[in-house]
Amino acid sequence: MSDAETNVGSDTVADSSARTESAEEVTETTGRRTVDEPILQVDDLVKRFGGITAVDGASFQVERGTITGLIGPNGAGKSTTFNCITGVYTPNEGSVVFEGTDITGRDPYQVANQGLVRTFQIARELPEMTVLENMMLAPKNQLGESLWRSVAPIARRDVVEQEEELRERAWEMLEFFEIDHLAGEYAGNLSGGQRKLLEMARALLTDPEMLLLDEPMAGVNPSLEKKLLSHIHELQDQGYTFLLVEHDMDVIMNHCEHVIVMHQGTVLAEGEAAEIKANEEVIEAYLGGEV
Amino acid sequence: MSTGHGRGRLSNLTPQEVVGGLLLAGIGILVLDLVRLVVTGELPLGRLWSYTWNGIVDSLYIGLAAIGLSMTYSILRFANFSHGDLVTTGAFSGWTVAYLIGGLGVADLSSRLLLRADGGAQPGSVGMDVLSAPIAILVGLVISAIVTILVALAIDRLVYRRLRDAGGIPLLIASVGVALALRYLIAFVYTTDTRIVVASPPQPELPAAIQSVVPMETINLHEATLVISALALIIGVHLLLQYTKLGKSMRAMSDNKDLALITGIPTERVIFATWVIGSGLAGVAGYLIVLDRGQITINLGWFLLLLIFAAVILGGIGSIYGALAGSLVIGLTINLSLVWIPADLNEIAAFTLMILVLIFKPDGLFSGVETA
Amino acid sequence: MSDASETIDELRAKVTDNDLPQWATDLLLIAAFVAATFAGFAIVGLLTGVGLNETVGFMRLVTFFAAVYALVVLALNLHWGYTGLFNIGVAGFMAVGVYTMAILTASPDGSPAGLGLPIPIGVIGGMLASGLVGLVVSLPALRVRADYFAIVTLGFSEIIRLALLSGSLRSVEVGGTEYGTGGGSGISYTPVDSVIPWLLDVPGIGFVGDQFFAIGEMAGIQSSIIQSGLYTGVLIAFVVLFYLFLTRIAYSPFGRVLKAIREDELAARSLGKNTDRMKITVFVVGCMLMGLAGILWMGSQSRVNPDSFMPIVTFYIFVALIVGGSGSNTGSIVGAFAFAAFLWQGPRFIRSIVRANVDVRSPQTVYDAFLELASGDPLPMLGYVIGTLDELRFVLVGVVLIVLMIWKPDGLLGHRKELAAATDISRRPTATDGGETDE
Amino acid sequence: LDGNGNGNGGNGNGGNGNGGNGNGGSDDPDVMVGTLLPVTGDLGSLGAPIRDAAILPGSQLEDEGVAYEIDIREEDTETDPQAGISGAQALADAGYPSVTGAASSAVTIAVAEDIFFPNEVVGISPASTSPDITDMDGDYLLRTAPSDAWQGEAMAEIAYEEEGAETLSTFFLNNDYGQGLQDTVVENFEDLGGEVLEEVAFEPEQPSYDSELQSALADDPDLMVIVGYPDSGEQIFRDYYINFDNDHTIMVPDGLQDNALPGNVDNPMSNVIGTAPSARGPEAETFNEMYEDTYGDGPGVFTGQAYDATAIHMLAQLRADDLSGPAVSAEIREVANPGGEEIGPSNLADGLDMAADGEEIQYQGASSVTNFDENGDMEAVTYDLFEFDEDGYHITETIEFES
Amino acid sequence: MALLEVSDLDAGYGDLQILEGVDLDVADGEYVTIVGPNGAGKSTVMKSIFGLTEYMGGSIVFDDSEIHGYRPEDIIQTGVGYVPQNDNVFPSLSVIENLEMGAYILDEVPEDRLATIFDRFPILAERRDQKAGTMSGGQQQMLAMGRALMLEPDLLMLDEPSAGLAPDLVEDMFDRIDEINDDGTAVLLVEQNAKEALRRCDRGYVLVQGKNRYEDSGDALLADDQVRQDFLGG
Ligand SMILES: Nc1ncnc2c1ncn2[C@@H]1O[C@H](COP(=O)(O)OP(=O)(O)OP(=O)(O)O)[C@@H](O)[C@H]1O
Ligand SMILES: Nc1ncnc2c1ncn2[C@@H]1O[C@H](COP(=O)(O)OP(=O)(O)OP(=O)(O)O)[C@@H](O)[C@H]1O
Ligand SMILES: [Mg+2]
Ligand SMILES: [Mg+2]
Repeated sequence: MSDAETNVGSDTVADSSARTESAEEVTETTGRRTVDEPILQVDDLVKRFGGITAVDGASFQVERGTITGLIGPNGAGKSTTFNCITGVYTPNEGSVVFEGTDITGRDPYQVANQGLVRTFQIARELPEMTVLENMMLAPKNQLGESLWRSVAPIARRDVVEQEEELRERAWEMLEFFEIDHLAGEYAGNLSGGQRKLLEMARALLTDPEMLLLDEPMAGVNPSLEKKLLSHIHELQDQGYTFLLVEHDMDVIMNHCEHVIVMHQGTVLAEGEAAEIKANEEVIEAYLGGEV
Repeated sequence: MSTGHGRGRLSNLTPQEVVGGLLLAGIGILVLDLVRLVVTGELPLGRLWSYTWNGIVDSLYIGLAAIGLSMTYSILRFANFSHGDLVTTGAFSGWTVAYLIGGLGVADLSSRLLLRADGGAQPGSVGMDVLSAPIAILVGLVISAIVTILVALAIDRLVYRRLRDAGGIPLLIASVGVALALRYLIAFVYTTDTRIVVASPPQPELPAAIQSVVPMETINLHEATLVISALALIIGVHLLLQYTKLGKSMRAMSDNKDLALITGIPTERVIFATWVIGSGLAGVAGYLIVLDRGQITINLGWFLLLLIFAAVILGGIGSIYGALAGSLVIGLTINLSLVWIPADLNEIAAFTLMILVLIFKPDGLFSGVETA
Repeated sequence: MSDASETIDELRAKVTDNDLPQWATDLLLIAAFVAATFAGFAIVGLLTGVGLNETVGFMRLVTFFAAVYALVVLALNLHWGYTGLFNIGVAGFMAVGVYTMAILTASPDGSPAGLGLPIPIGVIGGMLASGLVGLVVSLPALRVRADYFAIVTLGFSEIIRLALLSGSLRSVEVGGTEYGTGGGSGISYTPVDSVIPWLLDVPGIGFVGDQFFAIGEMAGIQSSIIQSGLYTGVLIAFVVLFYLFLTRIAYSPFGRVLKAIREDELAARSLGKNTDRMKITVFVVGCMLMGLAGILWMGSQSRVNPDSFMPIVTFYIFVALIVGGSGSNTGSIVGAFAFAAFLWQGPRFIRSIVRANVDVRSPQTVYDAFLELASGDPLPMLGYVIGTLDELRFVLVGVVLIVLMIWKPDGLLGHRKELAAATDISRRPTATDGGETDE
Repeated sequence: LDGNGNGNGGNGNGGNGNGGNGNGGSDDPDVMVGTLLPVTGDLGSLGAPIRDAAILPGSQLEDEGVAYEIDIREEDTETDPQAGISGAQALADAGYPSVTGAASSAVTIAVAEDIFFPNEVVGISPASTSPDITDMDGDYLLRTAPSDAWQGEAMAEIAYEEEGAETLSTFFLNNDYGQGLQDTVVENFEDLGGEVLEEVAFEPEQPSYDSELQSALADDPDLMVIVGYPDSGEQIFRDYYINFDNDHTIMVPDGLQDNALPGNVDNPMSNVIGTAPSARGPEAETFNEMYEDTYGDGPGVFTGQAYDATAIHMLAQLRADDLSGPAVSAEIREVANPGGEEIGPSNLADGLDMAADGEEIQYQGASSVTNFDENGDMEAVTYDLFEFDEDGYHITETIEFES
Repeated sequence: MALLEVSDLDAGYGDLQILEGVDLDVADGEYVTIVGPNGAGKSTVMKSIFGLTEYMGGSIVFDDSEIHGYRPEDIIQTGVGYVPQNDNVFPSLSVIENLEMGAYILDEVPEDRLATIFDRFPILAERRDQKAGTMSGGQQQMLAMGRALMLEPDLLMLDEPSAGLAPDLVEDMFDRIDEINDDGTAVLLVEQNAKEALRRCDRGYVLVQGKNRYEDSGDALLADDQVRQDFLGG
């Protein structure tokens, strides 16, 4: 089980500037790869709870470097799909392929270590730890996460050295999200919006390939929302991929290149925002008379 | 505290199923073996009956106590480690009153008041059995409930009410504090001595009609009193919760206390009712246990507590029928296991069963079944 | 209790004025707290005529209990304070360690017989056995819901105790020799503190030891106190080792993940942490430390029986942890000491004071005491209270727990910010420190 | 009900005329004896009178106005080895070279190994009868109670020869006392030609003994031996009388010799017989009177032994003129074993003077002539045979043993 | 004559003051909406009316009596129904039991009201024995509203009833509220779906940082450029 922790080609101590470079590389080379190889491929996903089939054969894919929206009526199975992808639930049927690796049924930590990291609808900050501790938790492959390295006299030197590097990266990320002034604060004392920022910053510090965001804008006021969206676009430019669940049509229509609509556990429609807006079935099932 | 919850990973079904399968297979084998033992005559039917009967008696008093524990667990949302000492409180207060009344003019006031802490007022000389002193024993029963209720309400007012919103673990720890303080205050008054306070139970012969149905020749009237009182109380609580608003408002409160408040449910009154029912039953349980065993000790409830917890957890927290079913399982396990293992291992069997069931069904046997 | 907490606050203010690293100020804090307490006891004891030997013996006993409690509390703090594992089966894991050690070291001619192995092997074997049992327990226990975890661990500890007590395992004949647990009478073995005479025979150490005895004799202190004081010294050395070990864990990425598990396990998993493995690791390590602590505790006696591992023992340890403040290793030690000095042995010291000054005889019952009180003689009541002090002590423990939960749920040391990182993350390093990153 | 400091202050004792005692200081005691006996716990009800007897020499001598500063300090073992050890540790730390105690064999063995031997404190147990104690260091652990090696023999003989039992089951407390005695009963009964059917151990203070009794009586033995203490014994006999026909003969040893038993059990217990070391020393009468005058009740089991233990400690200490364990240990047999003036409860005060002057004395006690062999055991003992009725036990016969 | 009149209300949590001098009134049968950014204190206003916050000053008059200091069950008695923002059904109780809880303070369950509610929300009659926790989000909102209607309150307070609902259900929800208001019940509504809410209501308040910012008829607020710009997303 433990071997699975080693993740695919990501350098732990790469700082964010290095990240930018490699991201550019990817965008350069992916002109071709985006077409043949989506970063995330979900096939015929089925998840049942007792008699309820929450997800009923959903299939879709997410292209590298895009911001993709996932929408659908209440109970359509969006959150359940997220949970199946990230290993919180094991799907009854179907497969999830991430970056060419089948990750179906893997444990959440394995999925995260593959470079697929999520945030939660209700932010899951670690309240009795400071913002910086929250951040320092995130990076992968920390030497000091082995008990003996943390304790053994000589091995610990490497741990300390790595910690100093991580600390610097964490500060930079906090600066990027403009919450560095809160570094020493307990995360539990943050406001709702700050928590959302912290959670996203923390997820990014794991050096993921792709982020799954569950209703990142819910309960966020408009000015903060604007800021978050501009961060997301900035990160997209650096090469990250986003899949986000959102009920706010403005966000979906104005910021997502691609939209997936779920209904009763299956994918009802898929396409550009404008296409979706005009799709009769979607209007019927989800948008109602509005818009 | 966040141990293991929220994982929701169901991929681990396999080991659970394995354990569940093994458990069922084990029980199946034991049942078959029981049949074999009875058929071959290695286990006389009378012995089997007496194990079963003892199991039923044990499960009744465990059940009485378990109802209260389960109710406070789901409504006040904490594991109440002082519940066992409410059982003890009922035993001491009830029997003190029984002695005061029953021993009037026979024994010294001090011996009666302190339940023989000085060794005087021997149970036989005071006539402490249901035939010699029926009134005293009945009054004691009522008082055991009343005093325990008053004590529980006082503790709630002094301790738990101040911690209403503090979360489960601080409340649990505070309840350990309450348990210690209560038990040793009792010890301060009554001493730590274990002693017998009930005279030999009258054992009249059973009518022939009953003898032909059950393999019993005589009936221990103290056990009979226990069984009848316990059944009456359980049925009474069932009716109370089924046919009054109380039962529903308790469930509503255990679902969501704030919502209950704005729906107009007087939550403090529901908590009051919870303590009254829960601690009243616990007090009576303590009193009846002493009636059956004869012996009283300050550790009475504390030593019983883990079995009560096992019953509640087996049944699934929050369901009083679950708690009763769990008590039956525990009571029968500790007695019927004697068919195969020596008596000093029977509690091990009960705890092992509890742990195995939890692996197999992490929410208890009857999770989802509601309180009343 | 609030007095103690004020004292601690003052002490902290004093010792944190300078710029020492946190561990150093913490050690100073502990030392100052202990010294202040002992000075208080000595003054009170000598002024009230308790006598030198009794006072010193009392302090020795307090130190002993403080040390053994500190060992277990530190181990428990790893489980509960850091990782949030509400383990209330501590007594059971201690029992496994002690019994394994006993069986390994007991004389082959004893009854029940042992293997007669040397003490160090017994100690290591005991730790391994506790760890192994911890592993077995962790597999089902970590699977169940949070509040059930507690009951499962308690159930396991009772299973262990009842099994040790049971007649079935009392003696098992293997190759003509009766091995086993000895049932209710327990098993006798070579006590761990027999290393003291052996140590005293080692030239260098022996010389130091002799100085202690010489000083003791000069001061008129019984050699029995010095003798047992030396073993207490060994225990203190172990407390320091435990503290260093656990503090290293606390200030490390490993400790950070443990805290994250306590706060929100799913969040930690979703960040790529294999929390299952770490929980099992930390549970097993904690159990090994509990086993070792049990060995050092009970090991100063030559016999152990299952009564020493009643569930209540676990709750004492919890009280000590809570008094100090869970989640902090320094708090664990302070809590263990405060528990031993004020809650556990303090009442007995009061008894010594009363006995040294008043000739009290306890009436048989509280009723008699009240009668005498009513007739104007308070002494019998005092006698009764002194006589039942052991029971009243539990009342005190209970009340302190309740009061702490209501007014100071974070314990004496309060809510400390102990940042889990192997380097200082309380401030941003200045630009020169950060030179290694290429901005 | 814990031990109570008695005589600690020692105000009334006035003169310390004999400066012979190296300590010199005017308030330093000449005699320091600790008592380490169970006043609570399983043995609490038997232990309290034993404790009373153990401190009796102190108050007796105080009343008689002897010129020695006598310091007797009590510790309670709670019938628990753990508590016993801390009590003993406290006594050793406070410098008591002599201890009267402990009572239960389990506690005595633990205390001896952990405190008496390493700290060279002399312990004389008035009530521990386990045969295992014979093999322990006889210089620092002695007893005025007889070894159960004899009682086991006596019980087996009575069962087989007088009661005519051919089969027997034992039901015994799961500790040193219970196991030790049951082993010797079984061994002797089998040697005599009887058959032992079941050997069932029980735990103290259980809520019920039904199932244990079931298995002990499963094969319907002619006689059942129950070894235990009253706190558990009450419950055992209660359960027995409720669930079984009382037609078995039951035999109990000293541990269950308690006058309150039939009343507490609420049964006359007429099918129960028992054996116990008798307290028929040369000065038993004097002791009994003195005890009754002081405490109101008559003396109980092992009270004479306790008085003797404390008295011997006192004599040995004065004769040694040194309050250290080794010195006291060397004098124990000098003052107790034959040779010299006979001293007993009646002339204890004179005995102290003679001992302090180094004269030859031999103590002849309340319980026996108290002659110690090299193991620290009594050289000869007598046993009482008793029966129960609703008021308690009464003695029917006496048997003598000599090693 | 106002049914509810809140004047100069100060309230908060613990020591933390959230509301500073809030004024608000609702007339008999009126439909009033409160909008405002996150954390403005909209929910806090409603909770304060129910005495669930730390009161720090001001007055709350309902039906001519000062209800500050009343216990929640007494406030319900005076004729206020309240559907909170989150967690507003008892998940382990059935639909019918949830509704019965709504009538807790009455001696008997009023069958006619039950019938009216079933009329208005037929899905509830259909699912009367289903556990509330297993209903969909929209159905749970209806159930919560139905429970609050059991006592036929004079004033119904709804905290974001459309939150988390899919767009088609949102529409439906607003229609139901209109119906209830048409039957004569005064409605006080908090909504993040501000445009729709303001379009339908009689009068609206804009609350910012615990203080009144604007107050006007719904249409007027909708027409106000400043309000549109700052609070309605343009
Ligand atoms: N743990 C569970 N047990 C039983 N049913 C569940 C569970 N989780 C989800 N469901 C059911 O599965 C269906 C899909 O739920 P899901 O949470 O995925 O919806 P969603 O699309 O995220 O809706 P929303 O927009 O309201 O969040 C719902 O009918 C829900 O009741
Ligand atoms: N229980 C509480 N304890 C402390 N502060 C609280 C509590 N509930 C709310 N707050 C704070 O009070 C302020 C107002 O909260 P309120 O819930 O009234 O906002 P709102 O206007 O309803 O926002 P939303 O539109 O997000 O529901 C916020 O800053 C919030 O953080
Ligand atoms: Mg969702
Ligand atoms: Mg709100």
